[in-house]
Amino acid sequence: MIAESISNPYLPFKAEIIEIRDEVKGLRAIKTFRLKVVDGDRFDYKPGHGCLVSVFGRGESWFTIANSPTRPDIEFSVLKTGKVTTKLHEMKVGDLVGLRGPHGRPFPVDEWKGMNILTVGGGIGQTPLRSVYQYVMDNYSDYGELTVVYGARTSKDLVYRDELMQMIEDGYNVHLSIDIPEEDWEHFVGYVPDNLKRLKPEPENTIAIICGPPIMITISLRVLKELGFREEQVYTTLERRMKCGIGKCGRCRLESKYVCKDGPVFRYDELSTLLEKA
Amino acid sequence: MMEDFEPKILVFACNWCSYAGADLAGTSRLQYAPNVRIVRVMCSGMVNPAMILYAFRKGFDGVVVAGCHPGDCHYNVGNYYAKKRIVLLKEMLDFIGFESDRLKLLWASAAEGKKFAEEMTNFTERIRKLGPQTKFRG
Amino acid sequence: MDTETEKIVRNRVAELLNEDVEAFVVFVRKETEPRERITVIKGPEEAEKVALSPLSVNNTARVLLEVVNNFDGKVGVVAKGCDSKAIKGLISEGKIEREKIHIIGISCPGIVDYRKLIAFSPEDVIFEDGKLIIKPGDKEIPLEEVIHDNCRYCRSPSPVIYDEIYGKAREPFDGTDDDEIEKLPADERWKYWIDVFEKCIRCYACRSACPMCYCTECLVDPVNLAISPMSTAEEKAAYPRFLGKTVTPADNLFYHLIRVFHHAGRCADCGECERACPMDIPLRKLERKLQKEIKEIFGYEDEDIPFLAKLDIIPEGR
Amino acid sequence: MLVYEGDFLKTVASKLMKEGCRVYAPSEIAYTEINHDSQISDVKPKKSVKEFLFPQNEVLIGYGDWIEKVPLNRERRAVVGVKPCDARAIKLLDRIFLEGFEDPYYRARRENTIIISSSCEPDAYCFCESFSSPFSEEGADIFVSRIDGISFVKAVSEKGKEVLKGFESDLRNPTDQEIEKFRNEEERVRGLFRRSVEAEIQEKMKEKFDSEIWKEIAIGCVGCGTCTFLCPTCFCFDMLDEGEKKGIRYRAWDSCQFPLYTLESSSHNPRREKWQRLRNRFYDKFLYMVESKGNVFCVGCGRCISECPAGVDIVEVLQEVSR
Repeated sequence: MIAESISNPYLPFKAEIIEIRDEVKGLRAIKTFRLKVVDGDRFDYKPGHGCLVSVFGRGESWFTIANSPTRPDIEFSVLKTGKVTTKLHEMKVGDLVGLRGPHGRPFPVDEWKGMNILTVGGGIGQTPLRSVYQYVMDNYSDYGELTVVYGARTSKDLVYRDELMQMIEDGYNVHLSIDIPEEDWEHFVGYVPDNLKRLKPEPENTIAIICGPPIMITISLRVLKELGFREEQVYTTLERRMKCGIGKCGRCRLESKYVCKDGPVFRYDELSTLLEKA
Repeated sequence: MMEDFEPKILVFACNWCSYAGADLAGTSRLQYAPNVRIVRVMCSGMVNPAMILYAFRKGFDGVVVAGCHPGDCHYNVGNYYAKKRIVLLKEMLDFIGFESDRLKLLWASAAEGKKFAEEMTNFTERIRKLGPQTKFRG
Repeated sequence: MDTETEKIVRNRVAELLNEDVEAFVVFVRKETEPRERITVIKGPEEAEKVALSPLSVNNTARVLLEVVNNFDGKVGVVAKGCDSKAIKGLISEGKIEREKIHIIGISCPGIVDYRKLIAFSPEDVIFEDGKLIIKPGDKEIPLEEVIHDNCRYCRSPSPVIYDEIYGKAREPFDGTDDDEIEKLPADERWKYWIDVFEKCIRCYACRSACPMCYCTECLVDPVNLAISPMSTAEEKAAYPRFLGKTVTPADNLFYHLIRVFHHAGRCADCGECERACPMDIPLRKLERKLQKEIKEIFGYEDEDIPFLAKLDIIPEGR
Repeated sequence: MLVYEGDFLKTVASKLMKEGCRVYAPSEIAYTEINHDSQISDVKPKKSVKEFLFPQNEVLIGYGDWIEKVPLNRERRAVVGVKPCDARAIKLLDRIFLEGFEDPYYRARRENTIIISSSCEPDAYCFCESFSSPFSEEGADIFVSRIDGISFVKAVSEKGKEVLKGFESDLRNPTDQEIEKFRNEEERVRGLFRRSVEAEIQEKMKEKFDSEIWKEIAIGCVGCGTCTFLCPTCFCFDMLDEGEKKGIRYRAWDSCQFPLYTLESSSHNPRREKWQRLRNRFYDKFLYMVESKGNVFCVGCGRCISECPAGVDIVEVLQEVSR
């Protein structure tokens, strides 16, 4: 089946859900799915790569892979928002889904060797960043200092909350924030860019990766620039509505670039030359 | 071939009268065609022509919209809307050459379990004579 | 719609723009072919662009509805008979406020089907100052021959609602709306429509061009367009998909039946759907049949109350 | 270039039909199937030839519990009398569907469809001369030009050479006069064009991106998909599933003119306004595609002008941009 999938990029290969974790509950529920490829070997990917998860009868959706290739299996964190994701949220361990990918251009993690890594995330945007920081943690000798800045509306909306708390306990540089004050919250209260302003990360030899809601990205970028970051030091991953995932169907096009093929990872100087503001 | 044909029939039954009528037919153990599938709707007035065509597209051979008797609508006028729609839809279906007999508007109150069962049997027979619906089947 | 009327309208548009009208929905001439398009002008100095001729084909009501709320003040519109019918419909449905618009009504002699003009060699079609002359060889072809088919069935060439009115209307049609298709046996009718809708490419030009098709979300769209950040996942997931994007003749017919059905008692008879259709599908046949039945069964025709809202016209025994 | 005495289109169509190949030729609406060579007409069909390689609906996967069927269409077909603009568009579509990830559905159809193009004369809407010529052989397997009772025939691709193998005895080299005649005819037809656009307009477009003209042009636009569906080079598609438990996953033409095209589930829509979508069509064809593929994705067939319900005119728009 794998061989056929390679020659026909529209055919997904079979993957089994082996674990489901509730990350966030309520209206904007988020679940993390751990998948195992059934018919063939696990595929190779890099942090930032995306995959199309396909549920026959509903359609396909694009998700960036949430864990590092250095960790076992493939994980996706899915925000319940539409047809496919609602169905995914109803699924159980043992159910089968289709997987097409990995597609797109990942983070150039090899180029970043020896540099400090700063991830700035908001809400579900933490997903691709998790892949990055896990990768950096697992190859810690290759990289400089790792800083994780992450925020969400409330403490209940934080994805990978327990994991991040554990990281804090283990001594990692993790800075959490929530938008609205809460009792028992020991970390920063305010928006992610405000947290950045407070933390004042050093631009010297640092790569910053931002991912989150568009407004958060814009303001965070402004803050980073004020702190002395150049656009070439800042990366982001973009999301557009996607269908084919292989650079054909056209809807994820950002002018001459396909988000699914030339992205989803973009360096900021590549985006600032666009006519249409994304 | 025709003898083997078991028509598939979809009924949109209004919550207040016809669904209760169908229920009564069931609880009074009245026999009617087993090919009937009932969808409960809040009012016959909410049955959109697209829902009817969709049923045909999904392979149903006949569609019944069942509501309260005129004047008895729980929402006062819902069944009048239904009537307008069905009368016109039947005309349009005729115009495009589709057997409009496959669509029926039925008034059945909560007490008319017997009537409901009889109508279903009659309608099933009518559809059986018309044969399988292939025109809209997707 | 002669050059004389064009001049009067041009002057009136300029005058009104100097007075309390903020913008005007008008026709302007195209540069490269004998055709006109709709635009919105905002100053009296732009009024000289205003065109009015047998090639002012499109329905201005659609553009009026789109732009009317972009302006605080009054918006003017040049409206032919059918355009005014659409405007009247939109007013009665609460989409446009009567006080917000100024209608220059144009009694319409019928409009030319530009697709019929393509049949002539471009040299033989002369279009100057709003005057259209078709002269292949020595003999001039009367405009009546290239008029849009729909205009031949026009029952209200004169505006039904206006603030001022100019021009000379054609004779209103008062024949029957019976269609020869009705006389065919059912199987042949079905075959006719299936053949016709085989051509449909579902570009939705009919829907987009129609002044009465103003819904933000359409029943035949596979996903819901009218969503907000507050829409829940279940809402979006449960949005019914009556039709996908399959273009089988039966599915195309499904779409067109539903579309026509949504115009029960509301159709402005302007024929924009048919005119917009790139595949020349006779969509007006469906619309006219529906209007005819509404008149015959319910006795409803061009009333101020929308058809669906009128409940004292339910016939007995049907 | 070889010469055939008589109408080569008819001859080759008859021969292909005899071989059991389905043959299609222009008619008013589309390239439709013919069963006799007399049915070949010279009209420019409203639908372009792209539907033979990239049909409006194409089933990708038939599914039940899992993938059950992957239908690749390998039926042998020939389209004769294809307009040179349509044929040229195929070359552009190749760049989308065959470069990078190869599209197997497109490939299967492409390999089994013979495109026999025929030179033509422009109508009131044509402007192919701005990019190429009505005597262009690009994208065709065989190019035919019928002038004064004789046909100039050229096999352009390997597939075309294969077809011509059966005709060796009937084809001969042209005389000098005939070559002259061909040149003259080409010259004459070039003079018939009424419309032209500036193809090297990219820099101007970059300047005009935020111009108010787009809003003005969009006023009349109804926002339908006619221009994109009829365009021979528009290739955007949607993928949908039909059937909950058992059904098909298919692709269908989609259009950047529809608001649903870019609408994201979060309700964010990068091109929410009609004028943004209208602008996108022109920028895509004349700027973005030049940047990414090096080609203007317009072949000048004029369909989007003649069929536009609102009279939006790509030639006028580009003139406005270059002003």
